Amino acid sequence: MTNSESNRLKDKAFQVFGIFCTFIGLVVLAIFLFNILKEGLTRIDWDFIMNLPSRRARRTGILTAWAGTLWILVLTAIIAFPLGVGAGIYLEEYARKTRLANFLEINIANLAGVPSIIYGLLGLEIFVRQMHMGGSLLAGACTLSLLILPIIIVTTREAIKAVPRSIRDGSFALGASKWQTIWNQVLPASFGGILTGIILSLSRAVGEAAPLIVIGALAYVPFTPASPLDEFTVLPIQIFNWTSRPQAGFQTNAAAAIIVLLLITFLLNGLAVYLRNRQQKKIKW
Amino acid sequence: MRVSEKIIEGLLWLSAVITILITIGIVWVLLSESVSFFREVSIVEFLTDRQWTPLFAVKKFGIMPLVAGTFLTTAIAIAVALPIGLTIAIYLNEYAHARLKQTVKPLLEILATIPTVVYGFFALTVVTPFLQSFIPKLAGFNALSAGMVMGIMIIPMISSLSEDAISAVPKSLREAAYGMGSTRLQTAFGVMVPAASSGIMVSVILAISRAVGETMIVAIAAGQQPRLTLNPLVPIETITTYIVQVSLGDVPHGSLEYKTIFAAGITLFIFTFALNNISFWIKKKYQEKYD
Amino acid sequence: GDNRNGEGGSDMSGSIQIDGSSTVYPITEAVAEEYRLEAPDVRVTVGVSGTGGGMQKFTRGDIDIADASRAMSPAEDNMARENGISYVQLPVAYDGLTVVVNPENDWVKDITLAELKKIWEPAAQGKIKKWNQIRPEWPDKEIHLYGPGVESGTYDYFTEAVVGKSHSSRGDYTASEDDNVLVQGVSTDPLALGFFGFAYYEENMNKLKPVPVDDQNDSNGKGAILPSQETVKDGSYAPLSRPLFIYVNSKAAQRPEVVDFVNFYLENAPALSEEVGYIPLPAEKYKEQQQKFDAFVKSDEPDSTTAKQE
Amino acid sequence: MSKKNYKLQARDLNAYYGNFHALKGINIGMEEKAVTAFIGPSGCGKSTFLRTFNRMNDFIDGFRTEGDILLDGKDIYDKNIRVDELRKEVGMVFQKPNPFPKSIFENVVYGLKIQGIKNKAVLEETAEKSLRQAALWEEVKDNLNKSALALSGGQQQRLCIARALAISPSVLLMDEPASALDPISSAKIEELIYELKHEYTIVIVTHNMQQAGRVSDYTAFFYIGELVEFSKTRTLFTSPSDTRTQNYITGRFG
Amino acid sequence: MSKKNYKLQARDLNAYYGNFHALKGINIGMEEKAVTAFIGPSGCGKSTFLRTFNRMNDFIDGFRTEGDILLDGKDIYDKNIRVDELRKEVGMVFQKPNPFPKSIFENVVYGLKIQGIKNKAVLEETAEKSLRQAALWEEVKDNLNKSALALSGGQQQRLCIARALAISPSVLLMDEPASALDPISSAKIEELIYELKHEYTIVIVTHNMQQAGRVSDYTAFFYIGELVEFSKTRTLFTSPSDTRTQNYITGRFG
Ligand SMILES: Nc1ncnc2c1ncn2[C@@H]1O[C@H](COP(=O)(O)OP(=O)(O)OP(=O)(O)O)[C@@H](O)[C@H]1O
Ligand SMILES: Nc1ncnc2c1ncn2[C@@H]1O[C@H](COP(=O)(O)OP(=O)(O)OP(=O)(O)O)[C@@H](O)[C@H]1O
Ligand SMILES: [Mg+2]
Ligand SMILES: [Mg+2]
Repeated sequence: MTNSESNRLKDKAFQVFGIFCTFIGLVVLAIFLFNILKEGLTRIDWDFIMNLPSRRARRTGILTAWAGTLWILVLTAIIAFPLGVGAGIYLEEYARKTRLANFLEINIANLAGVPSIIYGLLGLEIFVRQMHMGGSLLAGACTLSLLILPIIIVTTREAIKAVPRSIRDGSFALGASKWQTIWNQVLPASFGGILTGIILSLSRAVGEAAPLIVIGALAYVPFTPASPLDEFTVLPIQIFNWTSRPQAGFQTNAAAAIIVLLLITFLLNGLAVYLRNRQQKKIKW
Repeated sequence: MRVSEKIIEGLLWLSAVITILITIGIVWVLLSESVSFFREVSIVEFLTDRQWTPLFAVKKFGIMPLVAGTFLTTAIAIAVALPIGLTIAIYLNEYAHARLKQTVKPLLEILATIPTVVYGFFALTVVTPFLQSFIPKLAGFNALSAGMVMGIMIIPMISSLSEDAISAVPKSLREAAYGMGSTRLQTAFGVMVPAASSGIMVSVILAISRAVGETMIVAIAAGQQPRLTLNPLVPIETITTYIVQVSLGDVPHGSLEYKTIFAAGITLFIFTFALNNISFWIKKKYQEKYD
Repeated sequence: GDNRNGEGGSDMSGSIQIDGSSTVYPITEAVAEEYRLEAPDVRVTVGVSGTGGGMQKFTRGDIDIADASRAMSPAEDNMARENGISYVQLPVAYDGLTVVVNPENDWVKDITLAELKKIWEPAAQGKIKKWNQIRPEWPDKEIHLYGPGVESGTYDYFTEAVVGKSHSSRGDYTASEDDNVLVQGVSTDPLALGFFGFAYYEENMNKLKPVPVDDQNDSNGKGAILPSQETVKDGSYAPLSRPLFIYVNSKAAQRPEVVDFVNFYLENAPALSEEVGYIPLPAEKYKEQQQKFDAFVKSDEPDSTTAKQE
Repeated sequence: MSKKNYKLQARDLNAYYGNFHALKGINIGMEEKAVTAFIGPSGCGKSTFLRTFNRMNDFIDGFRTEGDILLDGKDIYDKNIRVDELRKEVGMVFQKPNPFPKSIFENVVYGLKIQGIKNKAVLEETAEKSLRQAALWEEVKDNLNKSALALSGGQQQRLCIARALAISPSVLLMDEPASALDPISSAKIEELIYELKHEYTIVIVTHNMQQAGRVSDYTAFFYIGELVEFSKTRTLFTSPSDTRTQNYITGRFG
Repeated sequence: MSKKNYKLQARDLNAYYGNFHALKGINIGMEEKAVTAFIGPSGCGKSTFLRTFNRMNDFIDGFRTEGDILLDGKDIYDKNIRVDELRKEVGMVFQKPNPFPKSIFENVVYGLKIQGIKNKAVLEETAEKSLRQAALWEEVKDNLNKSALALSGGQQQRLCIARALAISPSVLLMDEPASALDPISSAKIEELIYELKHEYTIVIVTHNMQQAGRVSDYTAFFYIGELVEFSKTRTLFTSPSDTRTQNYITGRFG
C-alpha cells in the first residue's frame, strides 16, 4: 500500500511538474510578447506597414521588408516542399537498407546540424556567384530551402513511419502499385505530421537573418519586389539592422517589426494547426 | 504505368541525392578556403593551442576555446530544454485534456518562431540582470543566460516532436499499461517513452543541432571572448559567433584572418558530424518497430 | 536638413547597388532616401555585408558603390586590379570614438592616451586588472573592459590610434559587434570602461559618462578633450576620430545616374551625416572630394584599368 | 434487484459514445469466483460493457456512463476510487495482442515492477508461473530476453494473458482472448480459466459459443446495446427465454 | 509431382526470415475453384506460406524463398512478373482488420479507383455488390460516407472482405478472416466462401477446425514449418494418415 501510495504521489508530483514546465514555457512567452507589445504596439499603424524605409525612425516603414518576407516564404516553400517530402518518401519507402541509403540518412542528419551561416556561404558561392542569381529573391529562397530541407526530410520520414504497416499491406494486396499506395494511403495519413515539420522549418526560415545577409539581402530597398529576380530585404534583417542603431526610436521600430513578423508566423502556424487538428480528428488508428 | 512508376522513383531518388550534393557543396566551399588556411597554420597548432586570437597582432590559432564555448552553451541549452520539453510532451500526452493540448502545443511552437535576435536581447537585458541578482559573480556577458534562453527557444522542438512521437505509439500499448494498473507516470516512462524513443531521439538531435548552430543569441548575450573554460559565468565565444562576426565584419576577404572562418566552419561541421553519428547509432540500437 | 521641396527634380532612371559597412550604412541610407525625392525612378539599394563583404563584392564588380569604415587594404586593391576595376575613394564623414565609463564612476575625470595604451596594449593582458594600476589615486577595484569586436573597423582604428599598431591589443575584454550591446554592458557595470562610436554615446548620454581624452599634444587642443561635433570637426579630438568612406567603381561612374547620385551624396553628406549621428568633414573637404570625383569621372575611360587612389 | 452480494454489478447502466447510445439500461450481477460469458453479435456492446468494469473507456473522448458499476458493492465510478488500484484488482486481456516493445520477461513482470517489486527471485518465479499458466513457458523459456514483438500473434496473446495473471487480480476481464489463438492454445486457456475460477471472478467476451458453453457458469446475451438475457449458461443454451437469444444461439439470426 | 493443372502450386518451397527457417520443403498443388484450408498450431508458418502467394512477404527485410510458387503454371517469383498485377489476381484478407482511414465507400472502391475506374455508377454498383457479399450492406448503406475507422472490429473486417471482393480476383487468400467476427457474421462469410468457390480459388487459414471442415474442399496441416498432410478435407478429418494430424484435430496435442 505504501508503495502504491508513493507511486500515486510521484504521479501527482509529475503532474504538478508538468503543469509547471508547460507554464514556464508559456510565461516566458507571455513576458516576451508583453515586452515586445509594450514597446512596439504604439508604433504600428497603416503608415508603418505601408511606408518605404527611412533614416527617420518616426517615418520609416516596413513595406519592402514584409513584402520580401512573403516572397521568400512562398518561394522557399515552393522549392523545399517537393524536394524535402520527395526525399523523405524515397528514404522511408523506397530505399533498401543499402550503403547509399545509410549514407543518405547520416548525411541528412548532419545537414540538419550545419549552422545557417554556413548555408549562407554556400548560397553565396553556388547561387549568387556560380549561377549568377545575384542578391535576388531566388538566390535567397534557394539558400533557405537548402537550410530547411533536412528538417523537412526528417519530419516527413517520422510522419510516414507512423503510418501502420497494415495500411500499406491492405493497399498492396488490392493491387496498388508502390506509388499508388504512397499517394492514396501513406501521404494522406501522414500529412498532418509532414505539415508540422514544414511549419516548424518555414517558421525557422522566416526568422533567419544571417544567411540572407551573407548572400546579399539588403537593408535599404525602396521598392517592393515584382519578380523572383529582384533584390529584396526581409523583416529579420530590418529588425537586426534597427536593433543595432543608436537612436531609441529604431528600437521601437524593431519591436513593432517583430510584432509584424510574429503575426505572419502566427497566421501561418494557425493555418497549419487548424489543418493538422482536422487531420487528426479524421484519423485514429 | 510501370514507366511512370520508375520515373517517379527516379525523381524521388533525385531529391534524396540532392542532399549529397549539398554536402559536397558545403565541404567544397569550406575546404577550398581552409586548405589554404592550413597551408599557413599547422593543424597541430590549430588543435592544440589554447588560444584563439587570429585577429590580433599576435596571432594564435587554437580552436579549443571556441569549441569549449560551443559545447558549454549547447550543454546548458539542452539541460534546460530536454527535461522541460520532454516533461511537457508527456504531460500533454498523458495528463492534459485534448483541448488543452491543442491550445498549448501551437502556443509553445511560437517560441521557436521568435527571431533569435530578439532572444539575444532578451537574454542580455532581462535574463542576465535577473540572474545577477542572485549570482553576483555573473558577468554581463556569459554562457549561462545565453544557454538558458537558447534552451527556452528549443523547448518546442523537443516538446512538439516528442509529443508527436508519443502520440504515434499504438493506443493498444497505452491500454495494456493502464490495464495493468499503471499510473500515468508509469505508463509514460515505462511504456510510452521507450516505445517512442526513436522519435524522441530525433527531436533531441534536431534540438542539439539547432543549439550548436545557433548564432545570434550567443553572439549578443554570451560575449565574444574566446576563452578555454567551462565556467558558465564568464563571457565566452562560440564557433558560430566567430563565423558570423568575421563574415559580417570589416576583415578583408581572402586574407588569412578571413580564412579562419572556414577552418572554424569545417571544425563545426566535423563536430556535428561526430555528434550526429553517435545519436544515429543510439537511435538504430534502440529503435523498435510496430505494426 | 530636409530643405527640398518633395518634387522629383530629375528624370534619371536606372539602378545603383551599394553594399558594405554597417557603420556607414545610416549615412548612405539617408542619402538614398533623400535622393529618391530627387530622382524617383533611380532604384538605389543599400546592403550591410560589412566592409570586408562589401569590398569583396566591389572588387569583383558586383556592386557600384562600397561603403567602408576603413581604407581599402592592399589585398583588396590587388583583387580590384585583377578584375580590371578602377575606383575612387571619397571620405564622407567622421566618426568619433568615445571612451565611456559608468555614470556611477566618480573617480575618472579624464584619461591620457598613454594611460589608454597602458590599459589596452597586449602586454596588459592578465596584468592590468585594477583601476589603481593605472592611476594610483583611483580605487583598488577591478576594471572591466568593453569594446567592439576585433574584426570591426572601429577596433582596428582604435588600436592603431591608441596602441600604435592596428589589431594589437589585449584579448581579455568583452567584445561585441553591436554597439548597443556595449552600451548595455557599460551602463550596468560600475567598474566598466569602454569605447564605441560617437552616435551611440550621443543617443545614450544619460546612461553613460564620457571620458575626456588628453593626447598630450598641445598642437591640436590643450588638455583633455571631450568628443563633440566641434572638437571632431576642428581636429582637436585627435587621434580618436576616424574618416568614413565610399568607393565608386569607374565603370559605374560612366552612368549618369551614378554620377548624379554621388554628387548628390557629397552635397548632402554634411547635413545628413550629422542628422544620423556622425560628424561632417569641414566644408572645404567636401569641395575637394567633389572636384576629385569630377576629375575621376572625366579622366576615366571605359577601358581604363588603372586603379585610382588618393 | 436481489440483495445478493455480487462481485461485480451494473445498475441501470447506460453508456454513450457522444450521442451514440451504446449500452441501454443494463442491470446485471456477477457472482464471485464464477465465469460469466458475454455473447452477442458484432457491435452489440460487449467490449464496451466489459471495459466499464476497469474504466478503460475513460480514455475515449465523449464516452460517458449513467447508472452505477459496483465492485464488491462499491461504485467504481466514485470520485474516491483510484483507477490504478481498481485496475490492479480488475485485470484485463484485450482482443488484439498488445505486448510492450520489451523483452518477454519484462512484459510479464511489468505489473510487479510498477508495484515496486524488485526482488529478482520473486520476479523470475512469478514470470515462470504466469507463463506456465498461459501455456507459453515451454516455447519461450530459453528466450526470455527476446523481444516480445518477435513472437507470433498467438504467442503474443498468450504473453498478454501471462502478463495479466502476474499481478494476481481478483477479477479477470477477457475480451475474446482466444480469438487469435489456435485450438490447442485455446483449449489450454479454457482449462486455465476453469482452474482460475476457484480464485478469481472472470468475465469473458467470446464469439465462440462452444467456448462460452464450455467455460462459463453464467452467460449474458447482448443485442444492440441491450442485455437481452442473463442466466446460468446451461439454461441459456438449452432453454432460452427470449426468441432473439434462441435465434442467435441456433445460428438462425439475420 | 503430378502433371495436373493446378491453380496454385508450390514446389520445394523453403522460406527464411533471416536465419530462421520458417517453411521447409513445401510441395502442394491447389485446384481451381476449390477451397483449401490451412490449419496447424500457432507459429507453424500458415500465414507465412499464405503470404508467399501474393508476395506480401517481399516487404519483410531478410525474408527470402527458395523453390517455386506457380500461379496458373507461371512462377510468380519470376523477374517478369508484375507484383501489382499479381495482387489484383490474388486478393487477400488479413488477420487483423486494416481498413483505410477513409470513408466506407472509399475503402470498397479503392481497388477500382487505383485501376483508373472513375465512372461513378460503376463504382457505386460494385460497392453495393461487394458490401452485400460481405454481409455488411444493411448495416452501412445509410452511412457510406462515414469513416471506416468508426466501425466495430467485426464490421471493419467485413469491410476488408468487401474491399478485396470488389476487384474480382481469381484467387482469394484469407488469413483467419473470421477470427474477429461473431458467429453470425462468420457463418455468413462461410456461406459466402461457399458461393464464391464457384468462381474463385480460395485459400483460407483458420484456427476453427469446424470452420475448416465446413467450408473447405481440401485441408493442409502444417507443423513447425512443414506440410505434414494435405488431402481432401473429409479424408483428413476422418482418417488422417499422420499421427501429428490425428493428435491435432482431436485436440490431443501438446
Ligand atoms: N470509440 C468509439 N466511438 C464511437 N463509437 C464506438 C466506439 N467504439 C465502439 N463504438 C460503437 O459502439 C458499438 C459497440 O461496440 P463494441 O466494440 O462494444 O461492440 P462489440 O460487441 O465488442 O463488437 P465486436 O464483437 O465486433 O468486438 C458499435 O456499434 C461501435 O460502432
Ligand atoms: N517478420 C518476421 N520476422 C521473423 N520471424 C517471423 C516473422 N514473422 C513470423 N515469424 C516467425 O515465423 C514463424 C511462422 O509465423 P507465422 O506468422 O507464419 O505463423 P502462423 O502459423 O500464421 O501463426 P498464428 O496462427 O499465430 O498466426 C513463427 O515462429 C514466427 O515467430
Ligand atoms: Mg468487441
Ligand atoms: Mg498467422
